[in-house]
Amino acid sequence: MEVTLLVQAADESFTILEKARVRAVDLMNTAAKLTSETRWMEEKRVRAIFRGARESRAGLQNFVVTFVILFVFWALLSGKYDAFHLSLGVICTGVVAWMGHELIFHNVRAGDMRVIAWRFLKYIPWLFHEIVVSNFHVARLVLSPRLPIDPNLIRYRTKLESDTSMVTLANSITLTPGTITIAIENGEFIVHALDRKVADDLNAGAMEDQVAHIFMEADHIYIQDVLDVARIFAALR
Amino acid sequence: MIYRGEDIIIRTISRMLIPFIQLYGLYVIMHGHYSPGGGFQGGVILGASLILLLLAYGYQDAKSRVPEKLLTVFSGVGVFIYAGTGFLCLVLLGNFLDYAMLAKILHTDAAHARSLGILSVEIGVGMAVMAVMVSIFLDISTGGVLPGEEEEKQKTAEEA
Amino acid sequence: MTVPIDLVLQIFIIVCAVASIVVKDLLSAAMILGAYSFFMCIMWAQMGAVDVAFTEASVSAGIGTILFVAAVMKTTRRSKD
Amino acid sequence: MKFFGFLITLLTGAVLIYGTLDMPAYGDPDSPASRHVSPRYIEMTEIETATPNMVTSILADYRGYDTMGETTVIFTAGMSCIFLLRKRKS
Amino acid sequence: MIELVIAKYNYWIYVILMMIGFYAMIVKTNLVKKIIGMNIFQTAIILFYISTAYKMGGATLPIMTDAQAHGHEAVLVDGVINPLPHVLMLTAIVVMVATLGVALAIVIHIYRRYNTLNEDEILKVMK
Repeated sequence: MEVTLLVQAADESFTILEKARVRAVDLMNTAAKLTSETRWMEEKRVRAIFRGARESRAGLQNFVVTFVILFVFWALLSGKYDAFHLSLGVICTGVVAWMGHELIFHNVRAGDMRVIAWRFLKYIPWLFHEIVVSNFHVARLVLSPRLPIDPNLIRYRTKLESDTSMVTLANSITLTPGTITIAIENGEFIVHALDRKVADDLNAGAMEDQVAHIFMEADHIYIQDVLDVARIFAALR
Repeated sequence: MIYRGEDIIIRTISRMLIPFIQLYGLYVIMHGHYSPGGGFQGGVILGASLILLLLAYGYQDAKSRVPEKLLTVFSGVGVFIYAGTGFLCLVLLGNFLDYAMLAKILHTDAAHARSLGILSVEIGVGMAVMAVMVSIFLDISTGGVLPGEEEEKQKTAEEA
Repeated sequence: MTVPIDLVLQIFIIVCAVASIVVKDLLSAAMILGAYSFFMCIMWAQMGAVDVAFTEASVSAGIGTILFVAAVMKTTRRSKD
Repeated sequence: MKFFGFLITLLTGAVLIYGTLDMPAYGDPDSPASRHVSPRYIEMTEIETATPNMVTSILADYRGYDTMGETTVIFTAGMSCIFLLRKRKS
Repeated sequence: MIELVIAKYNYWIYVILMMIGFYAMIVKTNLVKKIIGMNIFQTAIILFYISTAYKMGGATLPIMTDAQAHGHEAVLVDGVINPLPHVLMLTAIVVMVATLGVALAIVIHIYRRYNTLNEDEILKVMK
């Protein structure tokens, strides 16, 4: 009796394990596909940022979003809302969006844009909070009579990949008082920091993580980790 | 002078700003009736956006967007639109550039026909000015030999 | 006594004009000419000629300076006088 | 040469400054320039062209022939730049 | 005397600007400096024309407001700045830049042939 129960339990656990294994293989296949996709995007970026964007699969969505943004800009500028001027606006915005929709958003996948926009909106209050905090810090530095500044240049290697995210990070660094991005060379930021504490804050990388989170970057690094673990798992089996 | 810039920040920011600059140029052309502006200013702003594109990306990468043969065609078409509007008035039994005659085909009164005639003329001026400014800039900054043309010339010479 | 803004602008304009003539480096001369055009644009806006000011700001201070810089880069920066 | 040029410049300036003594004062509303043609334009531009910006209406309508010549001048300038500098492939 | 100065000093400043441009065109030997002088000369003349359009005493810009455009208010000729010189000078500015482009193209052509921008050296080589 107990033996049959034991066998049953073993069977069940085996089926559960089998299901889990199938599921894990599925997940890893998806992960591998995603990695190859991101790698494809990477290659495309390297090949030609400017002309390669033409092949972007998300062309229509980029066009529509660009059109809406530009039309809002036109309506703000124009201030005349009769039928004639609105139709002029639609024509002009259509021409500009047709010529330039790969310029504003290039290399953005079709499903990603909403996520990126939402995360970017959430990023702005965080950035504002950072600016206020470091503003007080710099004000205290400047107003204290000993002037305890320690200006230095730091080189800062980043894990970000696309141009847009790097520029967002560079401009965020410049916006926060006390630090200024001087140049980006081969994925290495050269930053002028006013103080040791400001530089340490930068090296801790909270801002970089936030920016990577916005543009959904460095995700495939984790997928790579999973794949490595899977290889070890297979070898063990 | 026109080579591909290496600064990522300038390239990315100019890429994002160029559609807005172009839309502002078009706005200046279209609203010349109600606010300062018109064909000349709007055309120059449009040309400046293309020049920014050329400076940030270099001629090699931007030439699919700023083809220099099309610039020559555009400058001709701009003047043609202006003269064509005048000639249309001539065909409609008016004087040259007498836009009130356009009321016959536009189904409006004379004053609004004149307003629309001004608009079409401004569009022609804007096209001509944009194309000519970019073309002069390309000629002066490259000295007449466009980048990449030299190699093509050598290639054709070798083939011959 | 209040200094009229006209007079201040005119003094700026004359200083810019003299500087762009006197300076030996041609690139600096071109940039100072751009500043001259911009002061001229402010002066016209102050005189009520908004269209002309807009034209000057976009055409002369924008494209003119770009053309000068392009030509100076294509030829030479140095000048003897 | 330098002195000679300076002298000529001074002479021209002196003649022009002498000429300004007969000019109307700066900002005079009754100066001949604003008495002659422009009142007609200022009064009639809205009625005749439905365009609130007088500069645009005069530029493209009343003096449209002028502007057309000027567009041709710009076109010619572009073409002459091409003919002066560009080296053809052939 | 004071009244004369106050009424006319604007014109004198334009004359001074024009003299600066004229001097550069005559005396300077560098060709780009000559073009800069030509630019200053042209702007001085345009400035003179624009100043003739100005009307003192609360004249508005030559753009009508909504009330005037719909006929609720009459347009006073003395209340609007004279738009005619603006139009003429607007075209003059654009022609100025077109001539500037052609002049710079000629300068580049000269530099390619003689390898200098100095007028005296060019004349020496030409002889």
